Amino acid sequence: MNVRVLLFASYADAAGVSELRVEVTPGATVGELVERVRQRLGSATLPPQPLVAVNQVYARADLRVAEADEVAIIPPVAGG
Amino acid sequence: MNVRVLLFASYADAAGVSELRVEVTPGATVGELVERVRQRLGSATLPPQPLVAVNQVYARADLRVAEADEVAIIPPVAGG
Amino acid sequence: MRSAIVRRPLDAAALMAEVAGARHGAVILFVGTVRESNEGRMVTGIEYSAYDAMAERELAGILAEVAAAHEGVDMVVEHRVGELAIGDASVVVAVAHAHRGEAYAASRQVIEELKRRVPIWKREHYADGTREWVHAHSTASVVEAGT
Amino acid sequence: MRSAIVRRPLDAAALMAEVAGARHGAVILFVGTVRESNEGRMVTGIEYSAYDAMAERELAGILAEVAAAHEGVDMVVEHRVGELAIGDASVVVAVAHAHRGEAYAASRQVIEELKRRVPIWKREHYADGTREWVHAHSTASVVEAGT
Repeated sequence: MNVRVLLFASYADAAGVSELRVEVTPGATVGELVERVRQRLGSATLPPQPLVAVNQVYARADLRVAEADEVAIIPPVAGG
Repeated sequence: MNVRVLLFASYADAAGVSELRVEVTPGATVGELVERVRQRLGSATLPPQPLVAVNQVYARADLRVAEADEVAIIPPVAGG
Repeated sequence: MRSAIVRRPLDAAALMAEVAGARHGAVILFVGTVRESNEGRMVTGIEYSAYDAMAERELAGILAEVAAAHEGVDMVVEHRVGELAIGDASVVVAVAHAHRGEAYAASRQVIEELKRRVPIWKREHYADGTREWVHAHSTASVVEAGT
Repeated sequence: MRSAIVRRPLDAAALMAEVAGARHGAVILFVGTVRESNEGRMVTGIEYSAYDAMAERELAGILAEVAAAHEGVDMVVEHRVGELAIGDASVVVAVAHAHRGEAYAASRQVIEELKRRVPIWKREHYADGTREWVHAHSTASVVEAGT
């Protein structure tokens, strides 16, 4: 399945893109999806276990991703 | 000696005056001055040991008062 | 650093602007306002009075103490006296600091000390036409703050 | 109760007016502003960005949590994104409550939670022409807040 992934701030800068689509096997977890993104963009682009949100809610690495999900890889936040 | 005494808020209301002069012996303490004021105004006017300021600084009952001092009897404060 | 007892409406935004500055990252404004009810009674207004000279002296003392505890803090405090209506601001405390933790702590200390020891009184006016002096604080520990 | 990510200057006085009301005795305004220096470096400006939809969702969640903890509180939060200059307000938290203790606590909880978990980022611009993303917070404990 093909999943939409959003990148922000320092991660988007490092990757040179703010959005990409990644092919993963159906039933893949957040952790597996992140690993595919790191393979695509280079492992220096993202830490091994970045913060991830699925459909705008923070998600654990073992959550299973569906094709229609909006997955976002979230750099350390610095609001305020 | 003759000392100037200020009353405020509920104490001034109860006494019907906001300022009076009280005759006390030289070397009298704050506590003795308060007792003279209560005799003059009626003991229902003031509690036995009200808060007192001498020259705009909170004072203990054993502080000696001088004739030129500005003595104020301070009801429980309620600012804010 | 400035504090005053005033007889006019308070301008919270102006006090905030007074403390803000390029070296500060946090500004906290505390505004105390007249509530429509107190302890179950309908309030129609409040009359504040003060021992002005001593109140300003105590306020200045409080700001000096809080400034000593929080290096680099900027503060302005104004307390209004006279007849206030529901919703009117009775006190504004504006605090600015490089960091928010100190700003919150300083703001809270100023208002708590003000309520504990600054000689200001209020008389509430109730919907039934009566008036009563509000004795919010006991006098127990105030003298220690003096000499 | 209202929160938003906005792309225009913040109007702190307007947000304060939005929460004030006759049943409240205390209004607290927290304003975060851009400082001229950070960790010893001269800052000339800050560029804020956000994952807007999620940031607004997290802000709404924070307000709901804080409201549940402090009955009767009114709150409005706005966070600005885009290019900010020194002294500009990046975030305003306006809180009103009948009592000041709850108002201070709610104000502090909102800003601490905002800083901990709302997906907003900032890149500082320095006097020497360089720019750097500020990584103020570790990611350790945020996931527990989600599902």
